[in-house]
Amino acid sequence: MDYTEKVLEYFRNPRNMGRIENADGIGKVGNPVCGDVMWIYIKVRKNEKGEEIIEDIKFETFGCAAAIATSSVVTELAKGKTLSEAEKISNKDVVEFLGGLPPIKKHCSLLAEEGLKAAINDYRKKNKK
Amino acid sequence: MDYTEKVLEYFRNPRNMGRIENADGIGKVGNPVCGDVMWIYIKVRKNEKGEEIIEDIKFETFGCAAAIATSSVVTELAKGKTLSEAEKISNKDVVEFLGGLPPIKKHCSLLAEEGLKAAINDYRKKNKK
Amino acid sequence: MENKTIYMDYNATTPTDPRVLEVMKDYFFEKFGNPSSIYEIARENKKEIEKARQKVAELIDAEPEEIFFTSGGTESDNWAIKGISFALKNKGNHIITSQIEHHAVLNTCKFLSKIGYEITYAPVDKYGVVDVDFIRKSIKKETILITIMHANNEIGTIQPIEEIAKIAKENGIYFHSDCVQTVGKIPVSVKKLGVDIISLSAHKFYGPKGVGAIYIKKGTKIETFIHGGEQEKGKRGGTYNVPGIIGLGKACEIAKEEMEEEAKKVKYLRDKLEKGIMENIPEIIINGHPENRLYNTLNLCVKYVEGESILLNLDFEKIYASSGSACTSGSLEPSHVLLAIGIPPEIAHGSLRFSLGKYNKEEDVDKVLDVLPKIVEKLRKMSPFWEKK
Amino acid sequence: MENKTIYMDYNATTPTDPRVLEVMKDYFFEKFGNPSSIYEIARENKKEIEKARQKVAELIDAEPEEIFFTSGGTESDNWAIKGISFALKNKGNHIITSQIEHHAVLNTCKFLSKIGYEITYAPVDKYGVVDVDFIRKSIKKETILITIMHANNEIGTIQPIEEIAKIAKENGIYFHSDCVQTVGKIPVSVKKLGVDIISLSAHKFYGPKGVGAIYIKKGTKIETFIHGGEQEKGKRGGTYNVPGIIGLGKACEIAKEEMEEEAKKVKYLRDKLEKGIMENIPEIIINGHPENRLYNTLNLCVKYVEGESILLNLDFEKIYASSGSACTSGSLEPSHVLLAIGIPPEIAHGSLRFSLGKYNKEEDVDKVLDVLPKIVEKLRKMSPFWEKK
Ligand SMILES: Cc1ncc(COP(=O)(O)O)c(C=O)c1O
Ligand SMILES: Cc1ncc(COP(=O)(O)O)c(C=O)c1O
Ligand code: FES
Ligand code: FES
Repeated sequence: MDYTEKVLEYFRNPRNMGRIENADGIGKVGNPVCGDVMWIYIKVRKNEKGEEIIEDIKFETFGCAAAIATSSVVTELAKGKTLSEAEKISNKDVVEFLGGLPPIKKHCSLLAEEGLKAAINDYRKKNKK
Repeated sequence: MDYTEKVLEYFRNPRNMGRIENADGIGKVGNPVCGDVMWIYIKVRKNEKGEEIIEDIKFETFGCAAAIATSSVVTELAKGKTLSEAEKISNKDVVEFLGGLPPIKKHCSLLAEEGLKAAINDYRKKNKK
Repeated sequence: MENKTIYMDYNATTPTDPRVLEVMKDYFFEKFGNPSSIYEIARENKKEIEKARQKVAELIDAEPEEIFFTSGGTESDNWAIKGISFALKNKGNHIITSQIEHHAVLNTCKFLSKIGYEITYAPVDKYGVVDVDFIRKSIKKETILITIMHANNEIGTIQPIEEIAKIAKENGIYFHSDCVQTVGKIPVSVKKLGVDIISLSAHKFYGPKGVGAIYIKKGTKIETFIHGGEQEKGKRGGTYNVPGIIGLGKACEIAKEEMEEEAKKVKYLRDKLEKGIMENIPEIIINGHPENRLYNTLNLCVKYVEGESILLNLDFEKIYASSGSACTSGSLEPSHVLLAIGIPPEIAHGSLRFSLGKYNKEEDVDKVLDVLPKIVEKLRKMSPFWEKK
Repeated sequence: MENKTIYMDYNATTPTDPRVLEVMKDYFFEKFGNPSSIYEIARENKKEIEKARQKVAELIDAEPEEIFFTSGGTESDNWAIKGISFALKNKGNHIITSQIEHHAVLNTCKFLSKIGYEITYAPVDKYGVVDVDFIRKSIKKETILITIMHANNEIGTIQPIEEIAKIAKENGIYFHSDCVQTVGKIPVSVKKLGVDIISLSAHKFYGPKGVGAIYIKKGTKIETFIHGGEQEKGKRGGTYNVPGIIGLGKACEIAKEEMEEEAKKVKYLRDKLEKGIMENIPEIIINGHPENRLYNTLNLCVKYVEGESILLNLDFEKIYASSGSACTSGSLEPSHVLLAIGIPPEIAHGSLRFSLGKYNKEEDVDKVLDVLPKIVEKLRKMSPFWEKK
């Protein structure tokens, strides 16, 4: 496995690791049988323009180094963004940020993208007007 | 190829190498196509008891080191012997004398036995009473 | 080995014993030569090769004529299985093996199944011991080969080879055993085991990589695998790997002399490591047979975390272990061996193998016992499954 | 090499260049490790292996992804031929090769013919050049592979590979070339040659024994030969022979840089030897193509004497040559190559091969020119055919 320095750094010191009690949205993706599970928690508030922004975001991940690093990166990228901006974050953005992933590990970054989207969807479902 | 010291010594310094002009018997065995040809020349005289003995014997050989060494040994063993004694010299005697031959080279010693016998036969045929 | 690193992956490969390298060195340049030639340096090389063959034979209680040199365990396994299959194709097309074999055996069987052979995979119990009764019942008239490994590379479980070999013999079926993990580690006698063919590999017991051997009992009908020149009585082509073969011989000699003592030392360290981990980390599963297990192997599952993450964290501390077999660490599948012994996939993903060897010291174990609990704790904190259970 | 010995059997094997051994040395102990593992020393090993792959690729004008490491030329030949045969068995069962291939190719074909494949052996002319027209005419719809060596190991004749490769391509047939005798000696570009697969072996150009490579053009359908773990993208199992592979890489690097100059020097020595022998010994036949021949190879027949006897006498003078291919010197058959170029068996028995290399000096040639005539004279005196003719 050839991880970039950045992947190793994010794996070693993941940002936004943990849980948000009373989260506004939780995205649970992956499957323990496959060895990859990621839970993304978000806290949402409205800004002065009335847009919904991700005020806080945390993750819990069971998975390989790539899964942990991409979890961390996706939360960093999403933090402070509006929901519609955050929804545009793709796994490609995450991989680019990390300076690449081994081919066999590309799917881990997909998990991160999906986790974030799932959390936003969960929030939207709960807050449907 | 693992030749004994004795084989190498006889190959290096073969005894009785060459031709006898006006030989009493010549044995020609082997086949150039197979890479082995041995010619044995003998000179026969009667001893005081009236027995026919091999007074002189020489060989010419086209073949491997084992063929040359066994040629030399068989001539040494036969020299001075009566024909009936000489006929009893077997390839086993030759191999023993040399301290063994590699398995793949056993047939070279057979050639020596056959060459000597062929020379004696040739002599007998020519001197048939 | 680099200073300060702690290597605990001896089942993957071992460093070449400096005494082995020492005897190999001269054969690269000063004494190089092709042993198949007839001139003097070649003859000397040939003699050294025969001495090495003798040493291999002595280590496994065989005759030198029954030993053929190969490029390693994988080639030996391929040769054994394909060689018998091709030689006996008019007799039958059925092979019995187990679910926990090395990929060298499993993928060879898979290939054969593509070209018309039928393979039966015997299951194992929770300790990884193959179901001997299942093997007995699977035998049919088309069965031409049973192949069961001596000890498993991942969990270390040692199989009842003698018993299976007996069944094979009673039914007139050839028996091959992949002994790559046992030769050089524990006493292996082909006569006592009753096997027809075994595979072994030098780099698993302090010999060089790229060289191994196969034992083929006299009279065994087997097709050549690597066709070529007259080397090895025409049974295995290819210019002799002179330094490698001489190195394998030396490794066998050293193993024969020192195996017993090393075993005691290594077992002590492994046991200490096992005990320490069990006492300091909750929710650990130890895999493999409690007693019939390689004395150097400790395979465990750390629940709620993934193996690679543990390995990488160990790596940061210069501790080198593995998550199972080295050959599959390129893949993402959980270990087929752990699944076969009934570990659920989500737990199998958290597997870790420490395999110790003669250069390990007690401090190494202490260091692992110091850092591993912290690593596990950190990763478990990150895991969605941990606190919630 | 021992002092005072004169080694002229470089086509059989070469000494490992000390610079090659130098880079290998550290990987036995200090930097040992299994490149398939994930930890740091393993990753470093992996990097070195990829560098070596790059060097092999550069030497033969290929892409690194097209290079797979093997245990040598024989394994590569087996893989190429069996791999294509098994992969395309539903397409056809006909293979075209030549009468003068190495036994690694010929015996592989023989094996395949036993299991249902049909082999056509193309003849060669008196120089050992294969009959291209015969190949063209032998093609039928079942033909799946053409395999022709680049240069012959015994007589050195270089084959018109580009031309044959074109024919293969036009007919949608895979083309393999055994380049064991050319890679590292003369420039080999797989692109220019137009081949799909080639075999090469490290020990033929100052690399270590027991390691080689196969070039497989991207997209080629080929079955794995040594089934096992995930190494080499799952295409060749077996723990990486790290020192060996690194040594092969270094040998390629050196060859690329120094080949041209060595070639000039070696050709000068070979030509001097050839001329000297022709002038000083009557009734000699030079075998192989007058121009399209490896610059280091001199194969000749000494009429009326047998080859082994000459070799042994040379050996007494510490001159090491061969009577053809090293692999067959265990056998008593005259060379199949010499028979194929039309040499009568009784003359073929008197064959002698001098193959020179970079450690030969001009004195070596002078010494041979001094002793060989005497040896031949002595043996001819012993021969029943000599004076009588
Ligand atoms: C033309 C040719 N092909 C194949 C081989 C086999 O190579 P190796 O000895 O590396 O297996 C050789 C040399 O032995 C050779 O000369
Ligand atoms: C049980 C077992 N069989 C076969 C092999 C293959 O041996 P090698 O790597 O020498 O090809 C290994 C190790 O990789 C092994 O552990
Ligand atoms: S989480 Fe699946 S391998 Fe990375
Ligand atoms: S004469 Fe036939 S090999 Fe000795």
